[in-house]
Amino acid sequence: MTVFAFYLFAALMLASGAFTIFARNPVHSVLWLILAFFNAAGLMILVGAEFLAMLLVVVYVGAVAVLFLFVVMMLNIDFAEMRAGFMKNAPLGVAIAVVLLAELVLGIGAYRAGALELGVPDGSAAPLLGESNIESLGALLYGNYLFLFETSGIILLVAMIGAIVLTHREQRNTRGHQDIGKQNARRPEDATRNVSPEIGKGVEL
Amino acid sequence: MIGIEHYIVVSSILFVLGVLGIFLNRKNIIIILMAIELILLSVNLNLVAFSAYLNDLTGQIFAMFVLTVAAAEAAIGLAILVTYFRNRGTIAVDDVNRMKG
Amino acid sequence: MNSILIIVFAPLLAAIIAGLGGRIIGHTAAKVLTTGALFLACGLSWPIFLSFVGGDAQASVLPVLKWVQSGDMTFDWALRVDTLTAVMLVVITSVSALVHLYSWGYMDEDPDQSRFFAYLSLFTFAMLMLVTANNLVQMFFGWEGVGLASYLLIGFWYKKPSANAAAIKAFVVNRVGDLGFMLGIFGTFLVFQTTSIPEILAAAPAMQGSTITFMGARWDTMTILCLLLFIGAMGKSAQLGLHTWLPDAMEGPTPVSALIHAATMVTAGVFMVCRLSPLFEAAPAALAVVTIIGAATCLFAATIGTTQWDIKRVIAYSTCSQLGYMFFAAGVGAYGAAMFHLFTHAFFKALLFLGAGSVIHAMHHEQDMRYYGGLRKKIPFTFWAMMFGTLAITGLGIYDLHIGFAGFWSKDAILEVSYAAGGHGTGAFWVGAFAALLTSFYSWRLMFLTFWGKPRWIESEHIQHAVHHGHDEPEEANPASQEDSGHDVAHTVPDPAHGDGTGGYHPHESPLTMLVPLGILSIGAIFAGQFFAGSFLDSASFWNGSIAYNAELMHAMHEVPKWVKYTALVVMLIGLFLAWLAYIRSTDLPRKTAEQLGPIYNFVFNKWYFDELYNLIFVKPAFWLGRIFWKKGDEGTIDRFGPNGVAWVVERGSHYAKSVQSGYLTSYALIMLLGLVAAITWVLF
Amino acid sequence: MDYANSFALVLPEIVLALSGLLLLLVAAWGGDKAARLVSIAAAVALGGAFALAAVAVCSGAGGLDTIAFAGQFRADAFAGLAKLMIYAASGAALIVAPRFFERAGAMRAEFPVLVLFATLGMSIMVSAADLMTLYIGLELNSLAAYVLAAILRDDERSSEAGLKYFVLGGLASGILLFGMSLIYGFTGTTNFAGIAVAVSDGLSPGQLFGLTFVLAGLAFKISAAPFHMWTPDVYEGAPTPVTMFFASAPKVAAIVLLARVSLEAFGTQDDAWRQIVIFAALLSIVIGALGAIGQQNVKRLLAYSSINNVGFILIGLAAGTQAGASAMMVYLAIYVVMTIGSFVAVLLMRDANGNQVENVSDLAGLSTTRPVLAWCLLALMFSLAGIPPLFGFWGKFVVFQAVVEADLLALAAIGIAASVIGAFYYIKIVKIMFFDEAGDTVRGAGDTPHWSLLAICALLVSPLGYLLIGPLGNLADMAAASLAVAF
Amino acid sequence: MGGFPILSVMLLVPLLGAIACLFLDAKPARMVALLATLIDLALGIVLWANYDIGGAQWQFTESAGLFAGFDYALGIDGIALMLIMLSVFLMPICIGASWEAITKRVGEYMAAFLLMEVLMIGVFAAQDIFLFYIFFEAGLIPMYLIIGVWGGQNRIYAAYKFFLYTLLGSVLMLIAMLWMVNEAGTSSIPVLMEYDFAPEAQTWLWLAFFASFAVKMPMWPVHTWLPDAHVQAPTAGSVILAGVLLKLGGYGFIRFSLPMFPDASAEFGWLVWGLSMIAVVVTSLIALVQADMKKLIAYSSVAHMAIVTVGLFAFNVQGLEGAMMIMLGHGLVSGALFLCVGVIYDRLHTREIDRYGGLAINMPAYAALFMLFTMASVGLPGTSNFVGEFLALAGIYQVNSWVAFVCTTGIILGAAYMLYLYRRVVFGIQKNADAAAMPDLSMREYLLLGPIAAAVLWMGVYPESFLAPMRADIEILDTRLATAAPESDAQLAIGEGAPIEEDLSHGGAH
Repeated sequence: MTVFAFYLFAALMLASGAFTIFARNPVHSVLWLILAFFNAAGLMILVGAEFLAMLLVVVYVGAVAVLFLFVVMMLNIDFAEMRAGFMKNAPLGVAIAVVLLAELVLGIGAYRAGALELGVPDGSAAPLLGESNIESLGALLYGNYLFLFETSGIILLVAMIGAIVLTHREQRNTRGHQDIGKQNARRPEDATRNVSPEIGKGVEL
Repeated sequence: MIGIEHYIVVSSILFVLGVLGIFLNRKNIIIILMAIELILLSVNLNLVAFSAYLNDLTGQIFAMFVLTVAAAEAAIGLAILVTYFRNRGTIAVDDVNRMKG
Repeated sequence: MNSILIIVFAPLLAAIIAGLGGRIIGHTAAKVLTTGALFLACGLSWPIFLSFVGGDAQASVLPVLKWVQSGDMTFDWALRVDTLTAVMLVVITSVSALVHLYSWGYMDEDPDQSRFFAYLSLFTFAMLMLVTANNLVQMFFGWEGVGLASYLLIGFWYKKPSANAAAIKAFVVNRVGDLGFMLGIFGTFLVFQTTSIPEILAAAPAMQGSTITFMGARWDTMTILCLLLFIGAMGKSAQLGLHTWLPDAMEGPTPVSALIHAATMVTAGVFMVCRLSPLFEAAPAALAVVTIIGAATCLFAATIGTTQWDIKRVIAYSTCSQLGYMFFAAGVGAYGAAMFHLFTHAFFKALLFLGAGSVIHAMHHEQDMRYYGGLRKKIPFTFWAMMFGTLAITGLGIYDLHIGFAGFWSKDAILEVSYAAGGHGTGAFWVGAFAALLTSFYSWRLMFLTFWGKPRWIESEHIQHAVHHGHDEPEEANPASQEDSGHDVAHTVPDPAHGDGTGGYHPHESPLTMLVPLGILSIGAIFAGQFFAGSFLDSASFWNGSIAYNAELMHAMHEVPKWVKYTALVVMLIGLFLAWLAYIRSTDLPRKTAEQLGPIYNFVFNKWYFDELYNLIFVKPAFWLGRIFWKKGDEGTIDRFGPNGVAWVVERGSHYAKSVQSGYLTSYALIMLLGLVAAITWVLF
Repeated sequence: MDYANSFALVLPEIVLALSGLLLLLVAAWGGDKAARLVSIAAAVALGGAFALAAVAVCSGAGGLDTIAFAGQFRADAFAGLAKLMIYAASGAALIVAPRFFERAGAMRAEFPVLVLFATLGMSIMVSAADLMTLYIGLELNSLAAYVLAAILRDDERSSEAGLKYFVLGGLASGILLFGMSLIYGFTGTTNFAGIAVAVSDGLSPGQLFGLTFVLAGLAFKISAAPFHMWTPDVYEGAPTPVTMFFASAPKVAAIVLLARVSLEAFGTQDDAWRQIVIFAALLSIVIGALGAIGQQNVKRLLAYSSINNVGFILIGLAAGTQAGASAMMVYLAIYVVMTIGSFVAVLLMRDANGNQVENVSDLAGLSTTRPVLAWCLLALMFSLAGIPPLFGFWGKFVVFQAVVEADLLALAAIGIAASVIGAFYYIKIVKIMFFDEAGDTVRGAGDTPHWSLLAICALLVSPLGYLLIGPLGNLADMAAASLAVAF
Repeated sequence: MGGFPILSVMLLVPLLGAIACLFLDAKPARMVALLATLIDLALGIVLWANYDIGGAQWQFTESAGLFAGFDYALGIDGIALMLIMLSVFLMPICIGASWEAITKRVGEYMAAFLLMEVLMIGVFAAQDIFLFYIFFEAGLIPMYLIIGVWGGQNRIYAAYKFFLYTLLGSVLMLIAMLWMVNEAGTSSIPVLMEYDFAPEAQTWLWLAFFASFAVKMPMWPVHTWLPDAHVQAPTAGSVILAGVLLKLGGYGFIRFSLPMFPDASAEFGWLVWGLSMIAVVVTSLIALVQADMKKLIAYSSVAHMAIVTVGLFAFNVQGLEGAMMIMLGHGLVSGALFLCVGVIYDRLHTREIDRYGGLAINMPAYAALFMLFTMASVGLPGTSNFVGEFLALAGIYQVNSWVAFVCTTGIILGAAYMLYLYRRVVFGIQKNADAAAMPDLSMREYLLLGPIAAAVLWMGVYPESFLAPMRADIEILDTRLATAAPESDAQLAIGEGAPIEEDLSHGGAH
């Protein structure tokens, strides 16, 4: 059963991953990405990391993927116009990617079941006996990893500042900044522009 | 439980898929951002799988941090993308080519 | 004997003052100073020489200044005086003093006189340093010093391209000899660990039979050393192969030719061989080479002398030829005879040159004998001086009466001694005898063409120039080549249509300052042999160990058959007769003979094509190679593949680096991935 | 876990974080008008952190006392010295930034805050003793850096720079993370000390892969070839003060981090990483030199120059010895000074309208129009080229000394020969300034902070800098000694 | 001299002068530069006068721990003394030569020259191998500027070529130095000179040093930077380049390669000989066909320097002393020749030989001095170059007669190209009116050329003044080389006819 579930989730995940990349429409890509995340969450549950799996769904699907979707919509790009081809030296790229994969799989030795020798943890971060995954994680996160936890908060803060700095525009001139001279100097021919956009194409701002 | 090798192989494939996604498409940059998310997903999968097989929670903690950072990264990436789009009116990969040499 | 200091350095001092201060003190002061210094030196030299003749003087060395001390190699400035030096001292100072005096008249019109006199005195100093050297390096100093002075004096009229070319040629050809000389000195030092001449000479016999490797081949030590040194002597003494500079050197003012290229410098090679005679004695093979080269030069130069038209060139080839005599005398071991000929030759050859100069002076710098003729009556003093000189060089004298001109004594002695020596000497004797015939022929040819016959002056450009533009034009006014202008034999016949052939020109006898030296040298040419034959040839005590004196050989010389003793006289008379026949009796004869001989005549007339040959195998290839090495080597190869090549590669690399930096995100990512895969592959395998 | 001790050890970081948060509030309320004030305050905060770090460095802190948060963090002298450089470089960036942004009409109060947070990230990076700390620090720095690169949001080139930096940075951190996950899986720990124990008997293939991926990820951050591709574009596009910041502080942080990973975690397996480091080093030297030749943009040229210099620093790392680590630190210190000096000089190049001049050809005849600037740049260029008696030579000297001591003679020979190619473009700048006819483009005046910075840098790279060899060498030696490695 | 740090003062004076010049206008800058160089000359004379011949090997030593990693250690032996004298002697002359020729950016020019002087003295006085390297390399910077800013038409190519060529040559040396210091545990040159490196290490160390010194020297085939640099540099730049900078290569050989790696030096003797032989012949022939005066003299320098190298690698006293003497003599003579070119270049602004001719008519004093230097360059006995060339060639002859022969051909070719040059420039008719109108030497030019002329003759007539201080040092070096020195190829074998005893007794008698 577990094996079947694993293969199902894995296959679905890889397939959605591939479609994410190769989909023509970015909106489709985002949806494929969401599917990939769900399957990954499934794979995590299979190994007993239920908190992480939930987190993945909540954070990624709930926040990140939606953010993507939002931006895709907001940018209002004419996707039909976008070139759909691959880069010129795609064969080389694919070949290298295949080599990388082969080296990873063969080099590490993951193709032979049971042959891998994993490391031996010192046990300091072992799951607490009898406690749930989430409790064990919480104890670690607010204990040992306090410093990193706090720092990752700062990372989120930086992301916030960054997003604001880059995208937020203060509407300064809308209120209390009337410039009479400028208004008088304004002429219709400067201010208006006749455009006749093709069908399906947005107006260039 | 299924062998760890399976997880490694799966996450490796996902990783390579993500990498391919970055350099194989010339459609638009959002796809590239998603490909990066795929790479991070493969890492997370790896970390969680190792964590489980090692019976050690460090990997899961790590994965949480990766998740956090990935979210931040997505926010900043999209913000930069928006700025770029405002300036150039395009997000086609091949158009990001003003500076070279 | 500190007078030697004055003898050597007075000319130097005079040269420096006249040379650097010539402008300030004026021509006359410069002339007086230099000439005075030379007469002083001359006056001090003769007592030294006479004291050696008298047998009451010993060799001495006067140290002057430390020069170089480098490890085992030490050589200092020092003045050595022995018999050999004394002989040279009188020759040098006497001829030099007379030439200085002569130049007062000869160079009277020249604006650069003080420079000229400075050079002359500088030359004298260098020559004196050469002959007083106690070590090989100082000798080399003098050797190069005279070379420098010779270069400066040949090129004295620096506006003339031919003079400049001749000057460079003289210097460079001499340097070829110097290469040998220097290697010889190095070799000597290597073998004997000293450069001191007496020490070398003393150690030389012990080295006989030893062997040494030189340039990859095994040699007899003494042979190779002597040969190397002899190459130096060949250069300076214009022996066959390295003689080409001497005729060209006639581009210099005539007094220079008399002093340097007849009496003194060119004999330095002979002097060197004699100075090192014990060394050469230890190397019979080298001596054989000296003999052969000497004899060959003797003959070769004499043949060319018979065909030349330029009066100075005839005398120059004559000098070359006479030097050959000296060398083969030395080659057979008769160093005394060689030195004796050097001694007498200095007088009569200087006389001939100065006489020629007087003729040239009279003929307004025309040097081509085809445009002379009938000068006997116009310039009688010069004529007689030349006559004595000719008699001396041709060696007129009667053995049994023990009278004769200077050349008779020395040349006869050389012929006899070479016959007596046997071996190579016998061959040298026959060559020498034949050369004596040629000597007689060309000498009398010169006399007849110049002084007899009818004037043929009208065809000379110089004369025409003088007639039309007056007499006072400075000498260098015409920079055109003064070398014999035509190879066309037909031109030699004077055209009777031009009246008396004088073209309205009236030659004048030279001023007294020129005639006095002629007179004094005439005395030398007549009597030098008579007076000093005994000392030079037969007195071991006279030489007193300063040369390798072979008493047995000298004895054998006197014992040669009578016919040998008369050979010289006979061939002289034949030569005289032939010259008379060709240039007085039937003046058509030379042209006909030349036409008949055709290629042979041309071969000889063109100086055996040595210049052309050297031009072809040395000069032109040098320039060609230089250009190849420069354009194809330095620029075409080293720079092209070196710095410029690297620059090109870097530039290409830079180009590629920039084209890889395409600006495309995807290719950047691809390259990162490539790097990753490469790294993995690397660590994996 | 002794929190008190741990917090004492991260005092500089705490100062940075708190002042960052505080200044963010100021910025939020004060708006962009407070930008100058915030900048000054941020610089002061950096000064405070600098002083705190200096104490740790001067005491030569090392050993177990420096470990904080259960081995995730090490505040040893090695990190301390790096922090000093980082704080100084960040401070310099803050000093020159206001004038630049005011000119461009884009001075944001958030800028100093972002710089502070980026500095905090670097500060954590250099102290990282755990893969997670490494990652968090790196990302904190990177995310701030992405924003900084694109901060001139109305400028096409700036946003393109941000975009490229971000995408490639994302890929690089993906690679890095994948490597870290492998290391974690095959050693069972993320702690450097733990890893060192786990790999002491040799590397399994999984560990080897992990190491390679991690090195590749870090190589991106230090812009070592072939992971340097972003550098020229980002350096050109980013605002000049930001470029100056990128070229100095994060390089120090990433290199120190690389050294820590290589030496502390994988010190026993130096054969495994040395080859890669050497390869990257030589390639960086060559690519940096080749790429710089023919550049028309000064910033782009300096970008290639930084790639070139990173190559030399990596050579020091390749030695794998304490002397090598020490040499690396000396080189870094000199490099930071030279870089800051060069960029300040670039910032001083303004045309008559006060606009930034970035074209190399505009420097023509600078020596006659602006002699002081030209002579300072001359000193900096020859110093970057490593020609004695300028101080830049000393950096190369110590690095090659270390390599020679480690008996890597071939590396030393190739490296130093390749440095000659690099000299070409530095002397080309000198040629343009001194030999060419004056173009009279550069004429704008600078202000006191710029000139003082330039003067300090020029004096430091001048032969007078040699007087600092002793103290600098001591600090670097202490720093190298404090690494948890038995060399 | 007690504790007076005269060497440091000699470094400091021009350094301060250089800094002052940077901030001064043309006129005061010239005065300051002249003053500084003259003070250094005076100090140099004091140095020479106080040098104790036969005293300690290293004199006037100073040491200060100014820097960590290497010592600020100065000190000189006779060899260094002579080369320092050469530098301080030529320096005022260079300043004088630039007095009127340089009109733009005079202050910077003078500063560059004074800096050069500091670095040259530093190179010769350095007792620490790294200090030496710093001075050695640093010279590139001022020279690069001198060529590039004040040079001729094609100055930029020449400046690049000079800089990169010599830089590439010397960086490998640094690696070797680092290794040596690591191996020997000291960076003190005197100690390293006595340190015995393993023979196999010597091989590559020698090659690394050779790369540097061969370029600096310059030896064929890495000489091509020299003609370009010489031609493009201003007169004084050429003087200093030919006069002193080329000697750095020779000094390097004599100070480093030979004493530190005697075995490798002997092992690579053939290489040096071979390159030198090629250089003598090839560059002499190239000099023959040059149309540019400076290029001709530049090529002649390459040929002369080849004789220096054979002298050095003759491994005997004559060779070494000869090499030193050529370096000194060539420093004076080539410097003087470049000045001679500069004199007429200042008047006509061309270096093309064909544009001149007949200068003896309007410039007799110039012609005389030019002749003297030409003859000195040709190696006429009585001038400086003869002593050196003679000794060097005598030295090599004792080792290998082939090399000696080929190198001695240089005296023929040298005479040919120099006299050919002289003839075309000074002799002949006045082809060009402008050349014919040039005035003779000015008082300033007399003051430049006169002292060199005097020195050239002094060195030729009484070289003992110059040989004596070096004698002991060369002796030490010779002893050091004794074991490694190659066999003579002469293999003198005493013949049967003359027993050895007799030979010995003869030798003893004298």
